[in-house]
Amino acid sequence: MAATPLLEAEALGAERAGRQLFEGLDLRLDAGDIVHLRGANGAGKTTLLRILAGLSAYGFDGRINSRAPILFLGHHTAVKGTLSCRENLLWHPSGERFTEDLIDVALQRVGLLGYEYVPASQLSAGQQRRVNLARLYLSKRPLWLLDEPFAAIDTAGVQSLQARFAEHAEQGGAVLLTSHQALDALSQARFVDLDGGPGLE
Amino acid sequence: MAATPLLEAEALGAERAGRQLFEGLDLRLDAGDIVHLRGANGAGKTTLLRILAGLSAYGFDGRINSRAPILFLGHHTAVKGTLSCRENLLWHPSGERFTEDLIDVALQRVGLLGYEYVPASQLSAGQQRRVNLARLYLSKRPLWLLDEPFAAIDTAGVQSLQARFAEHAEQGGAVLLTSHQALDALSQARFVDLDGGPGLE
Amino acid sequence: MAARALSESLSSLWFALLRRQFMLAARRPVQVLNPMLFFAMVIVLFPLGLGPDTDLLSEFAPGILWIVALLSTMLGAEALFRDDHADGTLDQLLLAPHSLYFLVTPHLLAHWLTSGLLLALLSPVFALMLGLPGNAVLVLMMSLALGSAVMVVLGAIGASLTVGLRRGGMLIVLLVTPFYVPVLIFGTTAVDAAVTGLSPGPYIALLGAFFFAALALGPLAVAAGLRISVDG
Amino acid sequence: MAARALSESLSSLWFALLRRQFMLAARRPVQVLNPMLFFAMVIVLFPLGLGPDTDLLSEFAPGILWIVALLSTMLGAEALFRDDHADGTLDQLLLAPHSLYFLVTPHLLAHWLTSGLLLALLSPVFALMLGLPGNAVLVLMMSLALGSAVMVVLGAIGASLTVGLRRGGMLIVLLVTPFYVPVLIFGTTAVDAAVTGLSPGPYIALLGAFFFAALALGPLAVAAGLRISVDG
Amino acid sequence: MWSFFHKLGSPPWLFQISGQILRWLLPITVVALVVGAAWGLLFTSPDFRQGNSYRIIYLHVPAAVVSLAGYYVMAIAGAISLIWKMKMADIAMLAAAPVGAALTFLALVTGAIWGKPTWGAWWVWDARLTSMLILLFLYLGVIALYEAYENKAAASKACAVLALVGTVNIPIIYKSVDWWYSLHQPASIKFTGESTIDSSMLYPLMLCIAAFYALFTCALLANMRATILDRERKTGWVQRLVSEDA
Ligand code: HEM
Ligand SMILES: Nc1ncnc2c1ncn2[C@@H]1O[C@H](COP(=O)(O)OP(=O)(O)OP(=O)(O)O)[C@@H](O)[C@H]1O
Ligand SMILES: Nc1ncnc2c1ncn2[C@@H]1O[C@H](COP(=O)(O)OP(=O)(O)OP(=O)(O)O)[C@@H](O)[C@H]1O
Ligand SMILES: [Mg+2]
Ligand SMILES: [Mg+2]
Repeated sequence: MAATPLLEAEALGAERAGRQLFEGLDLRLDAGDIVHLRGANGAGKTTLLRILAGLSAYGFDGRINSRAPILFLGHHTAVKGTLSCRENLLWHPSGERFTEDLIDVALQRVGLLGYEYVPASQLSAGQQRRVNLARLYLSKRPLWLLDEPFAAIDTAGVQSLQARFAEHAEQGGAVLLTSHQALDALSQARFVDLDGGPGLE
Repeated sequence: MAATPLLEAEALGAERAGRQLFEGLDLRLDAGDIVHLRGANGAGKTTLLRILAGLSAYGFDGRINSRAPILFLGHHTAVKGTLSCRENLLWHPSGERFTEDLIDVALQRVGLLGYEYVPASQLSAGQQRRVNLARLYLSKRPLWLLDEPFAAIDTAGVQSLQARFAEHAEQGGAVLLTSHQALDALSQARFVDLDGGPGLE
Repeated sequence: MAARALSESLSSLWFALLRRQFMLAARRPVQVLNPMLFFAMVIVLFPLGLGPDTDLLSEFAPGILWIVALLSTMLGAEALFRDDHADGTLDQLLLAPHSLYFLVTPHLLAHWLTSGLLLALLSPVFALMLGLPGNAVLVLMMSLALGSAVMVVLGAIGASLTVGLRRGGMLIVLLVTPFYVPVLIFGTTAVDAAVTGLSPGPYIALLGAFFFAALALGPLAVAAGLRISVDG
Repeated sequence: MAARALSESLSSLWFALLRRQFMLAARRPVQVLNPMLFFAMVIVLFPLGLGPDTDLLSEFAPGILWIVALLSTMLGAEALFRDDHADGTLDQLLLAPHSLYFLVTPHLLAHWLTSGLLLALLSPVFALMLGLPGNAVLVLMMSLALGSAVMVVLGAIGASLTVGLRRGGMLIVLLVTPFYVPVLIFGTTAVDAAVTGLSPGPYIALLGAFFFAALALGPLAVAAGLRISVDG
Repeated sequence: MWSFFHKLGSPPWLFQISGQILRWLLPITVVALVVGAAWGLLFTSPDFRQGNSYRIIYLHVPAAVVSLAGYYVMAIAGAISLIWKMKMADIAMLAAAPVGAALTFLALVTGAIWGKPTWGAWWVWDARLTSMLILLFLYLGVIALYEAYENKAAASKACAVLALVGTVNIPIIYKSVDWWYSLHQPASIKFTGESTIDSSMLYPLMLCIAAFYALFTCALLANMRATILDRERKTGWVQRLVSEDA
């Protein structure tokens, strides 16, 4: 299984606004990997993730070779305020289709039980992100690229998300995520550090 | 000094979408107070903060009596992508005026030295929030209401922000903030817990 | 067998996306009513601006109706992908393992049905208010139905290219208007012909040709435009 | 002394906000050009739609010019507070320890200068394209300058009431158009009068009266509207 | 005086008093409508010019007249709710909007129907017609604005602001439209709005107009009562009311 990596990137480099964010970066994600991409604000984590997801076709050099469908959750949750939580997942633009029962289970797992029919615009900041995170309990895609999945999520939420990552890795998936919080519950996580970007004095 | 509170709220209650978020909530902020407003996603923290700031005139019952100018930082940073970091603070809509030197010092304090002239749209998620946080090093307003000030901020940033809160409290200010992270460096912080809102299972 | 299953799941996906677009429209009733409102409003402005003389108005009716229809579809198109870009929906669309061509068609179809076609169906009311002869009304509806579809596609192309530069705004007007011109000309000529008793057939046929051309090639351009815009 | 200092700081704040608005406009030249482009395009469309009969066109030039100007200001107004609401700028404005009336005027002024006034200054070009007699051009510019200011204020009221709405669409079109009617009527009449050699004085005077009324009362309504909109 | 104002502000009192008013006003309205309509349609001689088509006047004119008055009811209620922050006032305002809109629409439709035989056109750009159309837009604007808001407290405030701006503008709009029309003097049709109506038609017309005013009032009160119940559903007196009914 782990023979062929899900994602392989060689000699990645990206420059933004005249600044070299990273250079000659090699990255390999095998089934079962959990990689925590760390770095100060402005280090280039989002940039890297978008490049790996193939969303920045013109903005990098190096070779990327991804052999599995990608689940990408970015800073922007593609959640529509006028659609209910359920509808948001039922007709998700990523092209994955789920049955209503599966969706309701997932919503319950992310603590939105009873909000199935509430328009997302009426949810709190964290709840809106949870609608998006429900896809982690639905998607069949093995390769997860998650940009700040814990943003605006409460402590209980962070714990059960980490549990979910572990589960996914066991089932032969791979997770590459950025977070400014430590993955206290994921001892098996590998680290990749981007040390560009200035921090607070 | 602490004789008259900066903010006094009695019997606050708010209902949203037919759900009672909180009720009969009393709150008092004196000079030197640091209050950490906690609660699960959807508990009502943002709602409460906006009510206290006077931004939700029709959405609550109870009495609020704030005796000091308020500095409010919400989920949305009023940062304009087309303006440079410096310009964003130079002509800030909140009506506070600062000299360019002061602004540059503040930008340096939040680690944006060298970004003074960069359009905010070219900054990373965390850097954009830092532009907004620079106001914490500029504003003369004693009463701070901060909604998730640590969102998207790296660990180093979280530390120096907490230091700043302590400093502000010592100088006779008061801070009411929400965060899902623990204020590990602020032992003096008081807690207010909102226990509505469902968490993850 | 597998192929059959695939194609089934594909079509179900396609309809799911269409359904989504409809819902989004339905949840913003005002948004759907926009073109109509705009139409009605502007139709009122013309007599106020040009004077209430019925004969003159009815003479200008075809041109006025078509220009206003053009404006309202054009302005509707400007917002076509704005939200989808801001909230990351486009990112997700691009990551779907299907051709973008296939995924954007529901967008366009839903938009046309809820704007252009609806507008064509309501046009008789405004036509009568401007005193357009009854015998031309049917031609007006047909020409608007076909023409608006072409204009929606054109607008979508412009939108897909400008959505990336934040606040591309009405820059679209500049990008796309030249292409609107032939549609406008043949549309008005068709109605004028009907008014003067000539056969509008050829013009309608031409609009039909545009229609199919736009349908076949438009989504390709839109898909390309979106790819470029997302890489911001 | 303290009072003097205060008033000085106030005026400096006011100019700072005005400066801000100008910068925002300058950084998005497209946004500033939009109304002009729109104007130009639509003016081009009219001969295409109504037929090239120059006499008729020049006879209706005042009405056409005014209607298009009205549309472009209205569409500009729609975006007046959209970003400011989305990114929390309005929250900050409301928290400023100054009257909102005082704080919104820079918004309005900047918007008018970069849209309405600019449009008035450019109108002669389009006027000549439509064959408007030269002796009426000056009156056109004056009437547009005054009228557009009134329409900007009215549009701002509509925008302030609708900016918070997720289900709002372009509701503003419905809200604002009726209020534009008098401006349109007197504006076109002024130009018509000039064309036919009558004195446009009284109409310009009326527009002037509207202008000052709007300036005095408008911002009050805008401020009220914004307070409501922020409270989602 | 103030006590009366105060009472007006109290939902239970208003609910109860409006109930009493409706109890006798509703029957009167129905009777007046029936009599007026019958009188006008059956017992008056056909118009020498328009034959029987003119009889629609007994629908058209009252609708037109009352719909205009309706806007002012709405606007003034809005002003009161803004200035004196009176809850019941904005309930009245919101109740008036749909009723007024419906009447306006009726006036337009009946007018158009009348226009076909009279002018040979469904629609002409006459001052009255144009301003009527604009009035419809004003009504629709208020309704759409209210519907678009999720927070209904904010919604009614917004509508009040809009209605208030409307009061300032409506006279200007009407004057300007009248003036615009008189200025252009179209060659085609003259709207004989001021032509003298034979008294045999006039009295039934008057009765119909009065009946329509009463109808407007009834609809307004009924609407308000519904809104009051909905807004106060959590309060004690409503609970009691419901339990009594059950
Ligand atoms: C402010 C709104 C309106 C008012 C107060 C109003 C009032 C009246 C009155 C008093 C008459 C009787 C005049 C007569 O027969 O001598 C009348 C006639 C008529 N109205 Fe209206 N009306 C209004 C709007 C409309 C509208 C919107 C339409 C058409 C859509 C319309 C169409 C007509 C027609 C066709 C007649 C018959 C004209 C004739 O007798 O030659 N009216 N209206
Ligand atoms: N579109 C762009 N144009 C110019 N510069 C850009 C652009 N996008 C990003 N940058 C630059 O690249 C750097 C890295 O951005 P990126 O969003 O990848 O940082 P990040 O590691 O995700 O930071 P954060 O932890 O705050 O999310 C930023 O400092 C920014 O200045
Ligand atoms: N405009 C609104 N309309 C309807 N319901 C709302 C609205 N705003 C908030 N709510 C409800 O109020 C609840 C609290 O929202 P709020 O944003 O205050 O939560 P929060 O404590 O800030 O959560 P988070 O930690 O995710 O920011 C949410 O569950 C939401 O359902
Ligand atoms: Mg990032
Ligand atoms: Mg919150």
